[in-house]
Amino acid sequence: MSALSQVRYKVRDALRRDRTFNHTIIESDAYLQGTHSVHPNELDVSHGPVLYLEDISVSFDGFQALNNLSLYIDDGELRCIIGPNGAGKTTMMDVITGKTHPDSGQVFFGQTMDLSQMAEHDIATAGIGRKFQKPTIFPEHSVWENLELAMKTDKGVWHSLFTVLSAEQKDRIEEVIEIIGLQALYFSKADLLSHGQKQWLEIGMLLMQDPRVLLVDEPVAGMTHQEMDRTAELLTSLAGKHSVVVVEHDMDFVRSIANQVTVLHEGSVLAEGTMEEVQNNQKVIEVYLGE
Amino acid sequence: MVIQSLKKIAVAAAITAATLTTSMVWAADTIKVGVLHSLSGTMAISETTLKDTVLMMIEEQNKKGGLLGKKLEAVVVDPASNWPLFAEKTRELIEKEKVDVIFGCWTSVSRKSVLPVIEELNGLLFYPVQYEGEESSKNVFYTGAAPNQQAIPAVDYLMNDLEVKRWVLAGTDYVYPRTTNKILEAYLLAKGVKKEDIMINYTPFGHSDWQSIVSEIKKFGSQGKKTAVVSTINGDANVPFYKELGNQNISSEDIPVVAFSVGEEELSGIDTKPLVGHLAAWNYFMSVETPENEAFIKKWHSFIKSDKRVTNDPMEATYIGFTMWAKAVEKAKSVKTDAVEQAMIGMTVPNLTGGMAIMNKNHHLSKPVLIGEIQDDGQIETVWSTDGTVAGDAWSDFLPGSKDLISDWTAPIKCGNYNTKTKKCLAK
Amino acid sequence: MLLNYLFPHFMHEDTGGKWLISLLIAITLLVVMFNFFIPESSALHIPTYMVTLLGKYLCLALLAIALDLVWGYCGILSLGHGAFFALGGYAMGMYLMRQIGDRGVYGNAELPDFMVFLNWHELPWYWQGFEYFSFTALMIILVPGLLAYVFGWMTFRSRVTGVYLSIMTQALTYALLLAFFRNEMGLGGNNGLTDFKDILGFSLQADGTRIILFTLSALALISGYIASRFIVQSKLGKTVVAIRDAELRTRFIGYKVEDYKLWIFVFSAMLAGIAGALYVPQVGIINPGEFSPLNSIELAIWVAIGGRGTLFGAVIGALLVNYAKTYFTGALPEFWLFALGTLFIVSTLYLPQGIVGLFSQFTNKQQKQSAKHGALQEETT
Amino acid sequence: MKSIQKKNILHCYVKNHIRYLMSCLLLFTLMLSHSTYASSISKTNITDNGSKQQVSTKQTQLEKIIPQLRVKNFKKKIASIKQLAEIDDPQTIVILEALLNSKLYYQKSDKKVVIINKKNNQYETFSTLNNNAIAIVQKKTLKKITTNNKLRKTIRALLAKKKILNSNLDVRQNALKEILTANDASLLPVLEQAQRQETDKSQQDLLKLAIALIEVHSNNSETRQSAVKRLGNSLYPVAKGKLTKILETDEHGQYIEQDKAVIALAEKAMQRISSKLSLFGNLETLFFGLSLGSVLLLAAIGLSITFGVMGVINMAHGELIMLGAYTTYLVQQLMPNDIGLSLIVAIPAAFIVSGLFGVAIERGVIRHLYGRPLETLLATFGISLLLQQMVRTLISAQNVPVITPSWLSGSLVLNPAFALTYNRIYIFFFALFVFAMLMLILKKTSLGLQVRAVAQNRGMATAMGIKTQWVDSLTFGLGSGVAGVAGVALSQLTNVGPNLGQAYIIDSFMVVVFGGVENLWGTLVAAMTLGITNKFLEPWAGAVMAKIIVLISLIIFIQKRPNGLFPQKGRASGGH
Repeated sequence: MSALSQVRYKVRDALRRDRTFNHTIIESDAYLQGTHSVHPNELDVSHGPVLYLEDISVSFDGFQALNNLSLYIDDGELRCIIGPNGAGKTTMMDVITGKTHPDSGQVFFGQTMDLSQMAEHDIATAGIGRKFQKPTIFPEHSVWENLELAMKTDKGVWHSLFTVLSAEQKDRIEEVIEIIGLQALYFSKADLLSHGQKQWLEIGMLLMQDPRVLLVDEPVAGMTHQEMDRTAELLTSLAGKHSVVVVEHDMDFVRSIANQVTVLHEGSVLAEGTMEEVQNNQKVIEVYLGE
Repeated sequence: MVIQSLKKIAVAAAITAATLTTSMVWAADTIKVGVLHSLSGTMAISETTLKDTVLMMIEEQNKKGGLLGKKLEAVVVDPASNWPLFAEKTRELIEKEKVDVIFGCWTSVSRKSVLPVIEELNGLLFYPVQYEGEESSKNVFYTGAAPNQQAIPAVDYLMNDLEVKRWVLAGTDYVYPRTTNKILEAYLLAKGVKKEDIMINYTPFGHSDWQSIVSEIKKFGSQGKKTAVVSTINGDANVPFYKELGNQNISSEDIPVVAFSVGEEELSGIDTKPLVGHLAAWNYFMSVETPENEAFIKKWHSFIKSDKRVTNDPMEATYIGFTMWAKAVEKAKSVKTDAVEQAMIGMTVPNLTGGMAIMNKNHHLSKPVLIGEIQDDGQIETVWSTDGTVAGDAWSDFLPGSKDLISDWTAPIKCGNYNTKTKKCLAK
Repeated sequence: MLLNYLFPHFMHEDTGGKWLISLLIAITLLVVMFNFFIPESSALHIPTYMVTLLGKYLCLALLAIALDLVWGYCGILSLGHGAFFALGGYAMGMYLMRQIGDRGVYGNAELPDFMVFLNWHELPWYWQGFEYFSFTALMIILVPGLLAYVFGWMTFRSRVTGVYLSIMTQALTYALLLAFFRNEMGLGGNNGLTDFKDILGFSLQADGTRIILFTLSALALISGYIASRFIVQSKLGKTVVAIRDAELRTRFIGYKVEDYKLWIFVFSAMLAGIAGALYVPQVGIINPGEFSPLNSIELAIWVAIGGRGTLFGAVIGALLVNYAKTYFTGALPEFWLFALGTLFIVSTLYLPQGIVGLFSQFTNKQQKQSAKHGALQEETT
Repeated sequence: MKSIQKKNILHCYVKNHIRYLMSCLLLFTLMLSHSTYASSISKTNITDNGSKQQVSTKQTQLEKIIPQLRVKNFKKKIASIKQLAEIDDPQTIVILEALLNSKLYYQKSDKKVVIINKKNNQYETFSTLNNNAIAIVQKKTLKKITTNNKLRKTIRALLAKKKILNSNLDVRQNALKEILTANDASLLPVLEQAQRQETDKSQQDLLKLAIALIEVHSNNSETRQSAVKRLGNSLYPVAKGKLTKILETDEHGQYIEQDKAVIALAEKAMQRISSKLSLFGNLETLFFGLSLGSVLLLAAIGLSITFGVMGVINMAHGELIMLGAYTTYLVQQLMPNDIGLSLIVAIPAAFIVSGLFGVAIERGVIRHLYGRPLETLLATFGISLLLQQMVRTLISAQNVPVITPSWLSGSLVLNPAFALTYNRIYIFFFALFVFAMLMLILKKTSLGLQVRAVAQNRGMATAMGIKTQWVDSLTFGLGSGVAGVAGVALSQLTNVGPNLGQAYIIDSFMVVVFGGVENLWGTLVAAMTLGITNKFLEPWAGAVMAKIIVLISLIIFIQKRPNGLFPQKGRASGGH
């Protein structure tokens, strides 16, 4: 990396503490624009991968959660990530979404966006959506409102105060409600949904964001087989247009959707390949049987 | 539907209006006496006693047959040590309860809060606590000490009898200590005390950690000159202050402390050992042996049903105030504020410490000033007293803003802040 | 549902609010009429004393709404909202002090009395401008707003939440309490500001002024309520509730949570400032006691008793507790704290949704059932 | 005679202290280096002044002067006392001491002056001439001969002169301290005699100082110079006071003192003293800080359990402290003759009383509010109102007197410029003791294990068979009990009244939050940090500003470290 871009990151880092003032960031970007061919806030996937994780290390009070992890997700790919408990799957997602800052290493979204320097909401706006392990929705809002809140639009405070839903936006919400099969529950309080329905609702909220990359943490936990199949169908259909990263324990489910699987162990990649390759990998067998 | 809604609103409004107006007046066959002392909150410690004193006085007056052929009736409210509530309660007492007189307030701020209300409604307030002066309202009688009836004689005593050369003016940070210390500072400077021989220190209410300040006082007092502390520290903060003095081995003989807010009542709540020998300046001590005082203490003990309870200066002030009011009502043959107010001026009532208290034209009393030393039994023993009485000064002669002001509520001046230079009444 | 025509569209769902506002308007009119047109001798006459008292309650109710916005809707339990209220009050107090002019006891046209006898020689810089009402009006909103902005900006950015946040707000108001107690602040120390004479040329002692102040308080409460309702019904309001319920989720769908919190916090502080400014001329004094953390805790209790997250619940709570306080301090002076304390305990234990919750429990059950049945019926109606 | 003569209380008192403090190892080492007390009692033979002499003429003199003590005017009284002191009779000492201790009365009936001794509610009178018992009378029949501040000081100085050569070291020492400021040149021979006989080192130093203080006023320049030099070695305030006086200037800034050499030496001596004083001043401030810290620690530590471990915001915590203080008062009422012991008894009693209240609060209210921390805040605020008003109604709205036992008053004098007050020292160690006990309970007992288990994972703890409800009650009781114990300590420092708790509640929360919840060590460090910071700020910022600065720094600190000094560890923090 050039000296100049290092300066740029320092500047950004300094300004990150003043997140309230977006305009200052934009100004400084404009100032530095001449040194880069692509605007830093635009996604650049010209080299293939949409997500780059290089040599990421994270530790909590001596516990090494991620250990020189490197991982690349291609644009439009559907990737499954498996690994025993404590392998660092959730931490990895935290790093990508900006919840946790890596001690060392780089996370890039496309060629230009350094995720380690961005706030969670910026990352979300830039096009990375995340579904949590435990379904997290807004319990006091209706299904409709949950989706409305997630919709890709201007999310500034003043805009929110006066905005009214347009016809297209309403159509979009209805479209997604149909996809997730909650048509009958438009105006129900989300709190009253079943566990599976909540999982769906959260996926629906992800769709409303229209993200480039979807990070999905255990999407089928607590689902019936039927629901699981539908989820598999949905996720595969999303791949191509979006990149989808699925963390899952359920091997059957992984087998049913994945062509590319990454195995994490003790904070780094143990093996990568198709399901079959991974299953026959000696190290993987040791880790799983060793437990 | 519409009609129904409107009906409902009307009913609701009517109910509200009715509750609001239940407080209607009924025929006045009694004379109502408002008692406006905090019974809860921080000031309850001091003020509950005064409430009881007023009740005792009312009971006694009723035994004597009341006033103007009517019985007295006490209306007790609790302003809860909350200053805006004092104003609200005053309004309630006068407008709703239609009381003829109010005995109440302790802190300066509570009085300041009540003042506009009592003036607006032309009520009558008896204020029984020593205070900073700089005030004289037509509607208020100040039966406690003004600074010249407490602070200045005390300083004189220290200066003349104890030969004090260096002064610590320590107070709680509010208006009474601020003003008193301003007056004392001016007074001391006028007496030739050097500026570097005066140390002024303010602490917040309820200050409990006195280590540093006492240590500072100790250092200040070790410069080879006799040093004394003039304390306007507010009630609660005193105990830890004296304790710290004792613990840091500062005896009353090394650095005496003269306090204006420590009386028998406050002393009864503490272990007095560390205070013995320190001084207090008041217009009344429980230990003074006069027949009036003995009778008063006896009455108090039987009223409160405990002979452990003590009497103090604000109680005497309440006693004087109440007795004067009763006499003034009889003299004026009316409870109307204006009549009573004029009848009050010049009224005399025996002090509990001997001699007569006189109500002056400025609504302040002439009273003797006593200086006493605190004893180990919580009593204060007189070591010095003025020869006669001292007239309370509404406006201090030692403050630049008020030295030309006087208060005189008799004709022709009839003014609380009359400028003797310009011959003008500043009140409009 | 004729009432709907009288109210803006965003209030159509807000039955409680509609009732509340109608009632407020009715009472205001009645009080004014009963005070003005019915002679004092009549049993129906409402004494001015009552009018002022009601005016005070209305200001406190507005303050309660302000707290409900941040606590009920955004989950920020501010135990320092009294500080914003007091700052608004002080701003108004400073204006009223300047209006006294040379009618103070010392006849000094420039300096307030407390400055004269403490030997101040000139007006401190921060008193400049308060002789103008327009400037004061601006300050009433700006000062609390600015404090809320600075405090909120730091706090929300560092993601201090929950109990910690409450305790920090408490520390804030406590620090201000101590600061305002200091006489060096030049704001009257412990005594605060008092002995006001008139406002905009009208005597504060006059009945007419009192009635107007009362009416203004009612108007402020009503407009404060409507504005707050507008906010909570907007997408902003929904986002704020979303933050309350699942902050992380809100962040991960792209909302800059701290901006939202800050916005609602500052708005609420401004509302509190207005309430304080209207309160001061009616009670006639503003002093540091208003900054006391206990006041702010009590405020939270009004909201809790009324029912938080409903806005009208806050109003009901504030009115009820304050009326009870007035009543009990007169009727049971020695025991009213027992009554109040018990009220607080019982209401938190048995009325988690407050008084409003008590009434809506029944209707809520019905709603839940209908929700379970699905939304098809809703669509058809 | 015996019944009146004061036993040497002082001596026992000092010994007592040393015994108590032996346990305080830390300070003990300090004491050794600066020891003034630890030195042995002198065994030299110093002849007693009061040898037997013929009495008859003195008797008449006494009889003449004693009635004069009844006069009201203090100036005349002082003159009489001075006359009295000149009579060389052991009885004068008895009379003067009686006057000093407010035991000199006169009978209202015949104006006869007597010495009294209080016996229950009655007074036993003794003759002023020969100490023979006269009668037992009612208090009413007597009138006290009043003293004032100045009079007592005069008496002390007069008595001191007679005691400079006393055989008891403590008596000698106190006498000497009394006359340091007397500035009486006639004392010089006695002092020099004493210096020759004296073997005790600290007393020697004091004598040197006393002599130097007199010699400073000598006419001989060299004597003066040497005296000034010696003054520079002493940390006694009088030495500095004297130097200040020598260095006084007139209004033109010129020294009033003419002798240049003396001025130069005095300036030097002053510098020496000042630099030492500033060192001790800083040490003192540090001690003040630690002491304030220990008070904060005591007040906060119970909260750190209920708030930190259980997540309950207990606004009634201050009132539980108050209950502990009231328990101390009640225990003292029950055993008025054993004040020292009562304080020891009060510790477990307060623990039990506040603990039981705590358990009752938990069972009655908080149990229903778990998982709703902000609601516990509101409910417990109601409880705090109830408790306050309960105390007002049941006991009194006034403050109640809690007596401080003698071993808790006074201070440990390490040198004349540096003394530590006993109550603060005890409270400091007491706070550490309470802290250590709590640590032990939490780390070593099965209750502690269960408490920690419930705090970390309630569900799992239940699953493992822990009676979580029972643990909750006990934990809350423990935290409340500790608050009660804090009340015992606070009763020795401040007012015991219904408002006691209010003064500490906010500070306690600050300490807990600053230290980091769920971390007792954090609470310890936080309390001490806040205490010391506050005390170092206080001298230049004032008490109020110091507190404001501390509060604001705390607010800013929490922005930087939202979880306090010692946050709870683990990657799970932050949810999801």
